Amino acid sequence: MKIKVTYFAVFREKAGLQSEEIEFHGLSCSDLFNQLSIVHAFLEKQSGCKVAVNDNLVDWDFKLSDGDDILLFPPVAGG
Amino acid sequence: MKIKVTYFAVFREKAGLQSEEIEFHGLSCSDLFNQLSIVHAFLEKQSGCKVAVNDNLVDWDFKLSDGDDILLFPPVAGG
Amino acid sequence: MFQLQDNRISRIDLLDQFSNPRAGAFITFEGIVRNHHEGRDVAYLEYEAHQKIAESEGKKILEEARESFDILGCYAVHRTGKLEIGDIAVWIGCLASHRDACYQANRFIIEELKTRLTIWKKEYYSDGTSDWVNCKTKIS
Amino acid sequence: MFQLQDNRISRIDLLDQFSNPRAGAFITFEGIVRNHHEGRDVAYLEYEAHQKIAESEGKKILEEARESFDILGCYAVHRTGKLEIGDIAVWIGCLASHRDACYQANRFIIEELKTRLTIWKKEYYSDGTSDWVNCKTKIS
Repeated sequence: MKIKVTYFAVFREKAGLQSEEIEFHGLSCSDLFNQLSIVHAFLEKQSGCKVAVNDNLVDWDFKLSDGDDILLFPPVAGG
Repeated sequence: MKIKVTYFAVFREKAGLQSEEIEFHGLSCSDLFNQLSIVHAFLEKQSGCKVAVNDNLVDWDFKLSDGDDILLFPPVAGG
Repeated sequence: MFQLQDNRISRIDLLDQFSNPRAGAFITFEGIVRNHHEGRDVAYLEYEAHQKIAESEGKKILEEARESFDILGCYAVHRTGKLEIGDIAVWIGCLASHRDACYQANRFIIEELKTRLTIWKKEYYSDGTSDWVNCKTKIS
Repeated sequence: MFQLQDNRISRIDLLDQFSNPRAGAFITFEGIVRNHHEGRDVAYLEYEAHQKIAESEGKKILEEARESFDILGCYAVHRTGKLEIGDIAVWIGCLASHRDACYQANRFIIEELKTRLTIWKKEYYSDGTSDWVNCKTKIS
């Protein structure tokens, strides 16, 4: 499937880009996170990060579909 | 001994006076409290009240001397 | 700094007391005159104080807060006299590098002020009666 | 009410939001930009946010506070963009009849905001380096 991934904060800086369209052969957001961590050398643990699909926060086992718009969030630091 | 007692808040209202000079034959502030509770029908427990002698807060077992200036405080309610 | 005052407490003026480049947290508590107490409608209230001892206890409480918690500063003001519904009865501000000490110090100060200041509160109810709060005697 | 804003947070304007004759306690928390973090001198910082999700999470947190604690109201504002030392990064105000619920709700809101808002903080140090806080990567 073809999906779009947008990066934030340290992920954007490490990936060296704001967003990209990629061909994805896994199932879940967790699979996507593992794949992108290798490609872009992210060191962050998945458990500390968040993911949104089509503007809604979802769990890591959420199943992706063709055309999904994914937001990849590194550990947050509000306040 | 002769001492002066000044009353505050509900004690002043119950005693019907702001202060009085009295002849005291006891020893401690505790003795004084018991005596005045009977005279003025104070119902307050000693443990919830405070006493000052010559403008310093003291414990109830503080020994009084002739000429002391006693302030008798009912339970406080700041805040 | 601790202070008793007979005139209205202005939070705006108090906020100006606080500024420190090391500060990461600033917490204020305001005790406000409510229109109800234990099911009764409160019209207004009056605080009576023994000023000298209340001020000395207030200063001690703030010193204890600075010794017990890792804060950069603290300040408290208590009203006396007649207060209307919505008036600020007590204002406490604490400044610290980190929020945990700041919350703890702020809470410590209000709990201590409530039990140690020589201040008494008389509530006047909308039915015309009045009562010394925390005293078991009702005065009509 | 929760709000993200790019311009300076004015505590004075925020205080006007709160008024209720049933209120006996009003507590504000301000998270302030410190000049130090883990031993390093901070010159300024920048908050990046995913605004839509941060606002939706912020609203949820305030709703949870109102459901969990006996409060009359709560309000929070978080800054985005570039902040100087001493600037207010986050402001939380809670109003309640009694102080215990008020302290608890205030503390709940800041703890939740810190872990749930899609906001990232980049600190710029006086030695010219910078760092995403809470991320283990240092960017010079």
